[in-house]
Amino acid sequence: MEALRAKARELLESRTVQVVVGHEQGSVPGRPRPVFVRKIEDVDRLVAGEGGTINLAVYLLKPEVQALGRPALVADPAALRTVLQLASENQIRDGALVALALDDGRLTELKDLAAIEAFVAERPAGLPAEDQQRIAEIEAMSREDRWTWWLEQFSRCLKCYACRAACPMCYCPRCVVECNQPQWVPAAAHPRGNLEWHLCRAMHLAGRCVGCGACARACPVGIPLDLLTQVLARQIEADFGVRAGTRAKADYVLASFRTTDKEDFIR
Amino acid sequence: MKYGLFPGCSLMGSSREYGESLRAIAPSLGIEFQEVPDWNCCGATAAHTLNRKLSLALPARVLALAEAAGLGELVVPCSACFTRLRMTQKELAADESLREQVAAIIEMPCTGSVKILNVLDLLAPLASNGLGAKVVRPFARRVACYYGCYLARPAEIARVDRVEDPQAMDALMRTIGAEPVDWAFKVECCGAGFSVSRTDLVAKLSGRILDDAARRGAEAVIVACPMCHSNLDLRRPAIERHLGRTCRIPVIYITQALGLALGLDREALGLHRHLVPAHFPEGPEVAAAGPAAARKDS
Amino acid sequence: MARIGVFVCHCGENIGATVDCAEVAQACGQMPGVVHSIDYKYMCSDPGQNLIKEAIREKRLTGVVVAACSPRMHEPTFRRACAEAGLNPFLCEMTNLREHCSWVHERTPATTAKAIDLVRVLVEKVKRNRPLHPIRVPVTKTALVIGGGIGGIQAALDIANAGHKVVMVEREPSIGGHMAQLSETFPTLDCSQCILTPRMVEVAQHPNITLYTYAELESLEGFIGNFVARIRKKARSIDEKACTGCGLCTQKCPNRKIPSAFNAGLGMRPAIYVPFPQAVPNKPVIDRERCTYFTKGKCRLCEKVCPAGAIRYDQQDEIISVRVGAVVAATGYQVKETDFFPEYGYGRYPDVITGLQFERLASASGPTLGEMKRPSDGRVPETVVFIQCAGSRDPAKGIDYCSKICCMYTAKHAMLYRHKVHHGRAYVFYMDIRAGGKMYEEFVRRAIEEDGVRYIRGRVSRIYERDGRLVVQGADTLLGARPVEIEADMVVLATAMAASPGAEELAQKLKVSYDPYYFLSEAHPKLRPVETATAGIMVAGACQAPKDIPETVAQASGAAAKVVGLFSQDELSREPVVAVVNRTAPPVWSTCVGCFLCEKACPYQAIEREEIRTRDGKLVKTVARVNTGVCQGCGTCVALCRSKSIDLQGYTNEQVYAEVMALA
Amino acid sequence: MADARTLRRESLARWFEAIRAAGRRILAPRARGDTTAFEEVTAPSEVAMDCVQTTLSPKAAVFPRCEELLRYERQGKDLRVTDPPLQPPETVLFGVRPCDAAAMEVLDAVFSADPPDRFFQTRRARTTVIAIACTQADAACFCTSVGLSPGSTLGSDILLTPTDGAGFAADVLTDKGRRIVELCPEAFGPAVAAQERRAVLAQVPVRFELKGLSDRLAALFDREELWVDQSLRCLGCGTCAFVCPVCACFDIQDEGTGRSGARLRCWDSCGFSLFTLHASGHNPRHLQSQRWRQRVMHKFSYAVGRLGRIACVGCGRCSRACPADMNLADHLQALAEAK
Amino acid sequence: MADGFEPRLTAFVCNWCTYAGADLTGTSRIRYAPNVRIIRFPCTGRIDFMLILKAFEQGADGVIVSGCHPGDCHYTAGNYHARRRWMVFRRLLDFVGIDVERVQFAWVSAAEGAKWAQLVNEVTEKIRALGPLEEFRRLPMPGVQPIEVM
Repeated sequence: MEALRAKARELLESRTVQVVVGHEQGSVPGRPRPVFVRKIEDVDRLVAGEGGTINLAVYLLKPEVQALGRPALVADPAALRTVLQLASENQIRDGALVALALDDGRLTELKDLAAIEAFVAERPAGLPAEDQQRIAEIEAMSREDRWTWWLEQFSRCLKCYACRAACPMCYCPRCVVECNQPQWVPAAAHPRGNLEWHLCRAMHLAGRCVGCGACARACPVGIPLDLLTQVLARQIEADFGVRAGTRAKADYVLASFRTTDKEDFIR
Repeated sequence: MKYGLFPGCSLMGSSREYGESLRAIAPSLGIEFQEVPDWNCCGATAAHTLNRKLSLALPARVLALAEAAGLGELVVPCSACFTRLRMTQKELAADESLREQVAAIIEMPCTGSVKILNVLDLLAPLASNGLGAKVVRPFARRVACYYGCYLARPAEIARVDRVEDPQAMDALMRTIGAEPVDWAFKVECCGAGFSVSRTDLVAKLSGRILDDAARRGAEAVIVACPMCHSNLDLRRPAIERHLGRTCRIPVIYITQALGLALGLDREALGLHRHLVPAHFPEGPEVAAAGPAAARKDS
Repeated sequence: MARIGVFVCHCGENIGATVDCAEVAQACGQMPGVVHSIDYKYMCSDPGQNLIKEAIREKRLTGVVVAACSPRMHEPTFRRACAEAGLNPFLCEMTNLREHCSWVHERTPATTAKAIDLVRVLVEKVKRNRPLHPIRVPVTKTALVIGGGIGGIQAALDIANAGHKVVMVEREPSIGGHMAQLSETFPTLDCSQCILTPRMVEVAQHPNITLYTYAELESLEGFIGNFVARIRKKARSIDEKACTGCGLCTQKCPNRKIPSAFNAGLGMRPAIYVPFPQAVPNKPVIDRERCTYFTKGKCRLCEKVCPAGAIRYDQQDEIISVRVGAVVAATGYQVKETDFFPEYGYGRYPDVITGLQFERLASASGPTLGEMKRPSDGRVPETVVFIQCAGSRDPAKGIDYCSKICCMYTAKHAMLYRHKVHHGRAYVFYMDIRAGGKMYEEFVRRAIEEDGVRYIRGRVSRIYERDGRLVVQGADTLLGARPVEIEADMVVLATAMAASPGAEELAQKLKVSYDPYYFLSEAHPKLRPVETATAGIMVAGACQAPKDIPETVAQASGAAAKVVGLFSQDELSREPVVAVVNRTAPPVWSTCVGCFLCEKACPYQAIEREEIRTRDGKLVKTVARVNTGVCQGCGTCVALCRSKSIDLQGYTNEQVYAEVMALA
Repeated sequence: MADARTLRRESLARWFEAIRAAGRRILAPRARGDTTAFEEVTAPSEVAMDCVQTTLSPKAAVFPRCEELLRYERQGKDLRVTDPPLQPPETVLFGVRPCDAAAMEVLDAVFSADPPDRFFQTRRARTTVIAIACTQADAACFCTSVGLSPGSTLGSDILLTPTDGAGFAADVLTDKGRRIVELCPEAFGPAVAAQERRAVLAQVPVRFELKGLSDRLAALFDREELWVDQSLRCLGCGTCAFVCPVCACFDIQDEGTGRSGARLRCWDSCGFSLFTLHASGHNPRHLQSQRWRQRVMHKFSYAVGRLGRIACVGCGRCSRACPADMNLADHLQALAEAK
Repeated sequence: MADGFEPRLTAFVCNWCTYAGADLTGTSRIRYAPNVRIIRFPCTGRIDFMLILKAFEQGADGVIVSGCHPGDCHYTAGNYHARRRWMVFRRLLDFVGIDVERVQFAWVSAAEGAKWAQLVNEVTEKIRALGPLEEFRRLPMPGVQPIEVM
């Protein structure tokens, strides 16, 4: 913690950055919340991010936060992967931020995307074990059971779009759900509207989701949304050998192709 | 280095000297052979002209035995056997059901994982590491390296460096001080199987080969296949009748040439078994230095 | 409110037999928005089309649906009819009741119900059509011709004579290409130089043609009518204006042992050289890799002897940027060298030569001044063997195709040899003689019957050298595959014709597709042989596929005709079915979020980046913009865009959505 | 005076059966995973009695997240519009906390303003609120700061206050409440002294000074940096509005097939970035700070002027559900103390 | 399956290959099941995955998506993009429990009239065996079933 505060003070004093985006003690013990430290004296509010529900990289594209000036982002590996994926989608320029990688206590300052790329490359990639376990449980069900299980989950959705708000990759100013000519996704929270929203969300994150889990943590009614995107992420890596958030310059999986893509269902 | 060895019928019979010279030079080249236990005949030309399954089952059994004995790499000196084994491996790999049928016939699994080498595959790598240093008595002669057909064709089976103008044997001979001549009959047919039924054809074809080698000043023809040797050496009277003049150019195996260069004696190499006498009056013994400076640019 | 007219066609009996057209018309009449719905026997006939025109005028229709045959057949017809009646043609759609319904189903209520469904789909679509107008793209009336061979020359002259500017880029120091290397040409035995040189001079002197030799295309940007070509003019180390072409430097240059590319390696040339006497421009060039000054820093003799002081050792490459409206690729071919053939000695025997080298031997301006002397010892060859299909039609060599011209030039070579060496014997090993052109077969027959060339049908298995002569081993399949052995003094291989070196890089610069042999791909083998799939880029000559001079010239004129056609109007009008990125009011300006994932997906690189700035120049955001000149309207970007910011005119999201909803 | 009675815990089951026998459905807090919501129950055993506060509020019983306002059907060229059948079932909301009960009053005020909302009022009329006083509270609760208390009776038809033993002190407050009690009178016993009640109720500290807050907030309206600081971490989702028992904003949407469809009313939230997007493209509240300010001002300043009451009952759901931990009480405290 | 059940199929086809293939089926007078309704797109790359959900929503029991063979695309790469999109979307449908057999993908060139007829017949029989798409029928559709969600 001390190293983080010292580094934050140093960056702010040297005016390398104008704001340090990190975590501070929240109203509920053990659940820290985002904080935007701009003044030197506020540096001591910074705490470690364990237990936090939000992927801090989501704030990099918010106009209010960008208005604060060049940020230093206290980032766990998931946030770093997010920065790389955002960079590959032309949303972040190189040098637009300083990343303070906080991984099991050790602090590393990463000045540019290349450094972030190297740092991420060393970290173990792929799905955490318990996610794999949960996916396996669902896949073990019969098709009908999977349908009833998911429909029961989706029926609880309020269409509050907390999943969209918490996801750093959902940065479209006018999302497809707000497009009413034509009305691609029904606005109402009835089962059909919820199903089409969650299928559309999963497809829009195919090959882009870095697996930070913020969507599932933000859902007020606890729908396991991250499984939808993780299943696709796993499938895409198996079929196309591509994983989101690994390189600052990468081709979007659905916008590129190999003539040798193998499939077994087209007649 | 330990290799499996499949001698085949010719090394036990008409070309015993090929087997003897191979075993003779092995120790000094750091090679150890282990014969495939209970090996059987590879079927050669006879099998595949009569019955396809038979022509695959015989070599498959040899491969299966080699696998069972844990022989990762199998040396097959006779080029006919070499081609039959490689052809079988290729056909069984390509056809799942065929592999099962053959496995049923030989009552042994045959995954085809064994790496099959002919003598040149075995010796060629040595040319560039260490063979030169071991030469005791350089084979300072002009030689015509004769590959014949099976060592070069069919291309996808033989996988030789250059189909029309192979260089493997030439390089080996250069390493032991010989001077390979540039001639045009390296891969021409010697008459092969017609040795018995149409000896006249063998006389003509082999005659042409020996005649060109002699005209180019070669003092010996180097071969690496029992069939080539028997046609060029055994049928020499018929050849001379066809050419209408004597033709005394000796024909020896690459393994025998290497043996001489390594200082082994003629008997051990089986040189005394040839019909056309293969005498090479010993040149001055040289300390195991590098190959003798070639007399002139070949 | 939409005022749609539905016109159901009986198509004689083709539709009426299994679909109850009256009922369809009646049902469509009930659809909301449909104000006029009739059925008629032949909608595509004149009276049929008049029905539409009158309905448009009387009922002030805002949309027309013609339920008849396939739109691939009569969409243009009905759209033109609507246009004549004052209705924007893109407000007229067709339902395929014939091929997709009446012809493939029985006469049952289900078939008629399907017909009604299909019409409803298009009615819903046409309600949401918007009038579209062809896209106007300005055309720069200058053509770029790449390659100065006979193909490039013909194309350039045709375009220039049509009054348009042409920029020709030739990689070698002189134009003329491979034709300049030929001695005489079949089937008329015209001297190649005599028919080519005037054209070369005409190109050099033509006011409309700007010629850049010893220059290559660096890059090509833009789209049809609006290309920007950057040409790299390599340094000749000569000041072209000062040089008078006297040739003194080429005579004095001490470094003369450089194989001449023009003579296909048979003759030698100095370091400062003019490729051949009739070169256009007739100015020398210094070969910087071999010139002693450039390699060792000494000599500079040419500078001393040059009366005009035109030598410029410090001259640098120059990049010239030029705006062009169309490109003609005429980059020609190369012949495979003899080292490509292991069975013929891996190129070791000097007397085994290629057809092009034989041309140089036979040419008066060649290294032997036209006398038939063999390269090894200069003696006149008594026996010459010509081998056809050396590399062509040989999958083992990776060249499956037939090079088309070898049968003809080999017959010519044999004939020329017989004319020059009367007592000489000429043999030709062939598989099949392909002499399909005008006067071609007669030419080959003349070589056989009058000039006594012995044609042997069989392939040559091997050539080897014995006692100074070449033993050619082959077989004569017409005599029961009897082995044949000929002792020849010289062997000429009719080697395969391949794409010119650098063809792949050029295709990538032009963004034109090419085949596995690096020949440029034409738009359609039968119907669009001189165009490529990339709009505005034509092909002429051997760069597209092996062909002889008459075909090359014909194709060059064809390509020129296409270019002149393109330049005939000031503006290019293109189908308006293109993608468009939406624009909204400030401060949002567009729902596009600038992720540019669409940019990578576009096969035509039609999506560009547009920076939106406030009046004081501050960058607001960077959004996508579609170049309507290049976009071909495939719509891949539209389906990819997550925020639905890009849409395809003619197949907008609203339209396709409405079509699916209409099937409820 | 409401008649006070006692209700033994074990007779609850009989009471439930009587209510259901009378054709009324019972909605009570029910646990689903680690979230709780008001769902239909058949017996008291299914009720999550001990949860401090449900995740989703009982608002849905009277203001569903999605309901049909009208239906239309295509007949040839014209359109037939019909009213959907509006027969919501008689409902008993059991286990409602006093703050949620008070919220019903606020909703009444909102939906009965001119023009009265027929849909809401039909549902509200058929809903009986049986509240249970709070014996425990958590850090998010701040009902005492908005003039309510763990035992307040506002908005309830019956208030059950847990007493020491295994029963409740039941205050039947309205006729609706009396009708439900009369369905099973034997379940109830005579009243008991009032004082034990206060001892059982939860203690909820007052978090901020309510008096004068709405004027103070009006004064702070233009202090932009204040609102920006508070809302930097807000993500702009709709969770706080959708879990709030009082929020009543809705969006109207027409949906259907090519042949028929319906006009639907669905929940909406002032937190969404495009909530105030005009057709012209202008968006008066395009920054998150402006939207946060609107949420606070509406509930604590504008509502006072329009409805004469604070539009917040201090249930704390918004603070609990917020992914970014926007704790409303903390923020109001900060605003109250802002200079 | 319920006898007399006539499956309703929607087909999304590309204009240059499969639409022309269907034309060829017509000109060759090859009969096939009338259950399919063809919707024309310039290229398979233009077909949005949401349209398949919309088709099911509007009562389709099966959807056919067909376009040019890889390498034949008139726009060079539209079908390659489509292929990747369907590999991902099909995995998602399967994970959520929608029967992926109800969405059939195919490459039908302009010369394969017979293949188009055979494809439609086969898919019609397969969907007839699977029966109506119950999953989507039970999802209440405004104007068809009452909508009220607490």
